[in-house]
Amino acid sequence: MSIADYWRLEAPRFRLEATKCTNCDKIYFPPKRVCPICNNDELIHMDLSGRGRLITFTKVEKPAVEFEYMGPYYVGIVELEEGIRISASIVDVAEEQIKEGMPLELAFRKYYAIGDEGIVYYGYKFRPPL
Amino acid sequence: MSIADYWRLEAPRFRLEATKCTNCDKIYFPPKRVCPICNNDELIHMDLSGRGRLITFTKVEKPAVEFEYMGPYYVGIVELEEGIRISASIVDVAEEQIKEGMPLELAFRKYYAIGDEGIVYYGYKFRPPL
Amino acid sequence: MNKVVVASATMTPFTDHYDRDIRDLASEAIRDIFRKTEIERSAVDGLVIGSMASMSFTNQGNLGALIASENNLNSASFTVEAGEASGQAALRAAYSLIKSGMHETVLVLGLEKVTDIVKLPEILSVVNHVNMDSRWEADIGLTLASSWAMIAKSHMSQYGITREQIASVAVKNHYNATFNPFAQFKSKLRIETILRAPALASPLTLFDTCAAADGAAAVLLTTEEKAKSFTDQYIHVKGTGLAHGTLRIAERDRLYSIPAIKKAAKDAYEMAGISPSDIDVAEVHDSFTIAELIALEEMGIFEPGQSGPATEDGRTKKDGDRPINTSGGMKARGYPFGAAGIAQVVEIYEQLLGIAGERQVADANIGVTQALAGTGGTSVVHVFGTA
Amino acid sequence: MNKVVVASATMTPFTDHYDRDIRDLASEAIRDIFRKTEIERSAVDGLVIGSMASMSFTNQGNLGALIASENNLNSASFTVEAGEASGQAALRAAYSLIKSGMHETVLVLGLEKVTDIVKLPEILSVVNHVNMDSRWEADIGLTLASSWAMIAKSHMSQYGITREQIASVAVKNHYNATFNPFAQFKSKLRIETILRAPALASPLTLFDTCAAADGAAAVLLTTEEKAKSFTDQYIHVKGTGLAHGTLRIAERDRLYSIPAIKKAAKDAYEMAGISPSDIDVAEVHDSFTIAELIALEEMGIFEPGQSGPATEDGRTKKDGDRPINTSGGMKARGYPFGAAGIAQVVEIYEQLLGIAGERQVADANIGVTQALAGTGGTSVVHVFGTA
Ligand SMILES: [Zn+2]
Ligand SMILES: [Zn+2]
Repeated sequence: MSIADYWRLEAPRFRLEATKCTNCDKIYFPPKRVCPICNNDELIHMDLSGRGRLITFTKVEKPAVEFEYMGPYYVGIVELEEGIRISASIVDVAEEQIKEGMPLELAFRKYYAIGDEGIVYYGYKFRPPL
Repeated sequence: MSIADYWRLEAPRFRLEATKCTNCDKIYFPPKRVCPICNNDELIHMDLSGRGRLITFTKVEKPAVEFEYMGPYYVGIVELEEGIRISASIVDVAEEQIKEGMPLELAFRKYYAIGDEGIVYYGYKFRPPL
Repeated sequence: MNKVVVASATMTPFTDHYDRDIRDLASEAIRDIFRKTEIERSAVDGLVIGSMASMSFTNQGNLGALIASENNLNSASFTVEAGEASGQAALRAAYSLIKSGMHETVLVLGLEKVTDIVKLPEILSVVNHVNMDSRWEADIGLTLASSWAMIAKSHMSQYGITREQIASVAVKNHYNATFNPFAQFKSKLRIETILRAPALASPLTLFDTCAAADGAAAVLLTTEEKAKSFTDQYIHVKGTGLAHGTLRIAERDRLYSIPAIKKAAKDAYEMAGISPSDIDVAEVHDSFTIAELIALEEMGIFEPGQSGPATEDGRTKKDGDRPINTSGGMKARGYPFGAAGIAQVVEIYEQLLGIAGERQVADANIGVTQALAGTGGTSVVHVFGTA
Repeated sequence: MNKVVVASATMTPFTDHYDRDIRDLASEAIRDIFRKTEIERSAVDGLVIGSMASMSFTNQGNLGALIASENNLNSASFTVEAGEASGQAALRAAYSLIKSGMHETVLVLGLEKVTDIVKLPEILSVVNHVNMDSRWEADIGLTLASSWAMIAKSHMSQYGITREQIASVAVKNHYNATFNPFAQFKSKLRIETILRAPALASPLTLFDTCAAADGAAAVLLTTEEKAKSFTDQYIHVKGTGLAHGTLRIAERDRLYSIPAIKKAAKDAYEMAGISPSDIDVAEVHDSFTIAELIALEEMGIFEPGQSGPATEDGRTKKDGDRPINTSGGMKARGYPFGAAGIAQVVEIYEQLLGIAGERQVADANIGVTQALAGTGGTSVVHVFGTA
């Protein structure tokens, strides 16, 4: 992930900004610039709720190099209220607490640091509602 | 270039070790394990002389990232006494001194440092005979 | 039109070749093709390389030009990449080059030098970013292992299969590999060993997946007419299929199913005019144990939910009634990504010609290979036959 | 057999698209194909991606699966890589997929997102390691620029051409690009500006080569029969050739010559049944000014040593008698590696159909594209015709 890429990804990564086709109303997250169903590129921005429930999960015991600093961590598939499913890290949750179907909400956390400049990337994760 | 790769390249990089096909006598530098002319894999090692002359050259004013530390430097094509032509950096030579046809000999120098460990790679360059 | 055949096949051992680079591996596979085959180098007019990530692993691109010129081949060449399915995708491209009449004889070289990267987490990063949606899953923290773990949970819950049934894939593939001299692991593996191995992503452990390996595998594709001029040892390429699914696992409706496999298999079977019951032997994608179970179901070799019990019952062993991964598969034969898809063809070539030695399956006339990128981005299926 | 035609063509602007990622660029090119062309998405059954180094530049592999699924294409896909010649090599692979009968309609998408790497020396490292012999030239300290510089010296000394004649390639391509709305640089360039620019590798300066750029270009290949069902705007693919030379510049007998270009051109011309004098317009590889001069000689458009004087005399301008790189070429239209080979086809498509606007060449019936990886590892040549 590069600095330019990170900048482009700020809105969706920081606040789950999706795009919606003005023609067929389909919501895209990750956002798209062109609707591949109707070939329309008049897509409007909309923020997703950030509330959802856990569909499935597992614990990453052998992370790739970027996430080694985290040690083992949970990842899962979250279904948002809008019906959209996304992959995410699940945080602030204990082994005995995490279960399929549990409610979750958006959390804003560190992803990883990379490059000579040691730039730190942040974005969405999910946690149990406070 | 990785550590394992560097280890494999030590002999050719450090002392111009070539391989010679025991069947057709063709000399390969960079060395090969299989002679593609006679499909023979009985190749023997032999060190090249390290003496030759400069066929052509230029000055690299915009190095790739690995060689940026060197600033501008000369590279050229060297024809060794054995008739083999190789590409190399030309060192210890002044702007007014470097010319096509000049005699050269093997020099052992730093290539570049890379990776988290900052390992420094070394190998052949060429210089005017002392 | 020309019938396309596989007229020679070979591979290097798959293992950590610390003493060999990508050129050495390629040269050794090519050497073996010309030793085994009565054909001149000059007759090989095409070279397709299947390689997944040579820039990431070895910092060398344009392998086609490099390998053609380093090996004295007068062959037009390019590299095909389709993630972990690169080898099988290269085979498909090579098939089309011959079928179109553009080339008569094409060497397909699967090639990957992985272990110059020593640290496993760095290798994992490459594999994840090639095969997953890098921005929206790999960069978020998902790994291929965690994706397969969630698929395994879904499959277990949907069909009631057991953890032991999943592990039995690895046990079976290690058993098969004990008969393969080119395999990375020739030792048997016990269910308990797999279950007690260090966790990878629950419910999967380290022994549910492959080790890092380097290697090359090569097959010679040509027309039947040309093949007859130099050998009687050839098999037919009867069908090919390639299909896709979303790279984002979050978007799959049913995690226990991988539609790309079903579609690729359907297309390949239709082209070959076969049905799944005609398959005598198959090499399928088993980068993770669970992947093999799902592949067998999507390919119609077993009904949904039945591949776990069938594997546990030994039906997919080399001496079972539906032999699968007789080579040992990626799990035990070894898994140098781009090379693996071509090694699958090497195994089917030997099986259909009856030269697979101790691994030989009786009356093998139809063989199938199946590859997968990630958890379903690309799947490629090929059907081969003795006639 | 089926005749293969190009039935649509488009490209994004080539520039530093800081606000677009590789997916955006792909989607915009695909959108434009479907806006320009009366064909359903579902009819596009194949997708070949030409991309040089997507893992190195953007850390995403398996672009075929990603782009097919993100753009709702039901198209079997893989990526073709042949260094800087990736786009043209992808075209060749797509041609074979149709000619073989495996696909009816294939989208060929050239794609490269380069500028997420901001530092030029890091981009240079990728380009050098993809296209040169990485171990024995790039890792030793040679760069593509230094290799081209030594080639330029050899060519000047062999044929007595001048430094100004080499620079006139850039002047001409910038002039042509002033008529191209999609070009990266639409401003004229003077000989003096090139000669006084910062040195790159003597005798070449920074203005003898291209700037970093991102972009996508797409062409739709199909059978003539299918094309007729939805458009009358198509051109024929009449010939294709791909050939190699050693990646190590040190091993070339005659630096002023690039045999891979000559062989690829010869094969493509023979297949098309044309001779160099039949060529009305050509897009050739001009990553460095000297490359265009040598290409024109190896392709037989000028005699050896004559392309420099011819360029200086204006004969290769869009309004000259041998128009070359009417698009502005890589030098001025822009050079996102894998996309550039497809952008060449976009230009020829417009020229042969007479829709090239201000860039239009009179009576253009035969057009040629030529790509090169490095200084001669791979060259690819295609011939197109109005009939
Ligand atoms: Zn829409
Ligand atoms: Zn020999």
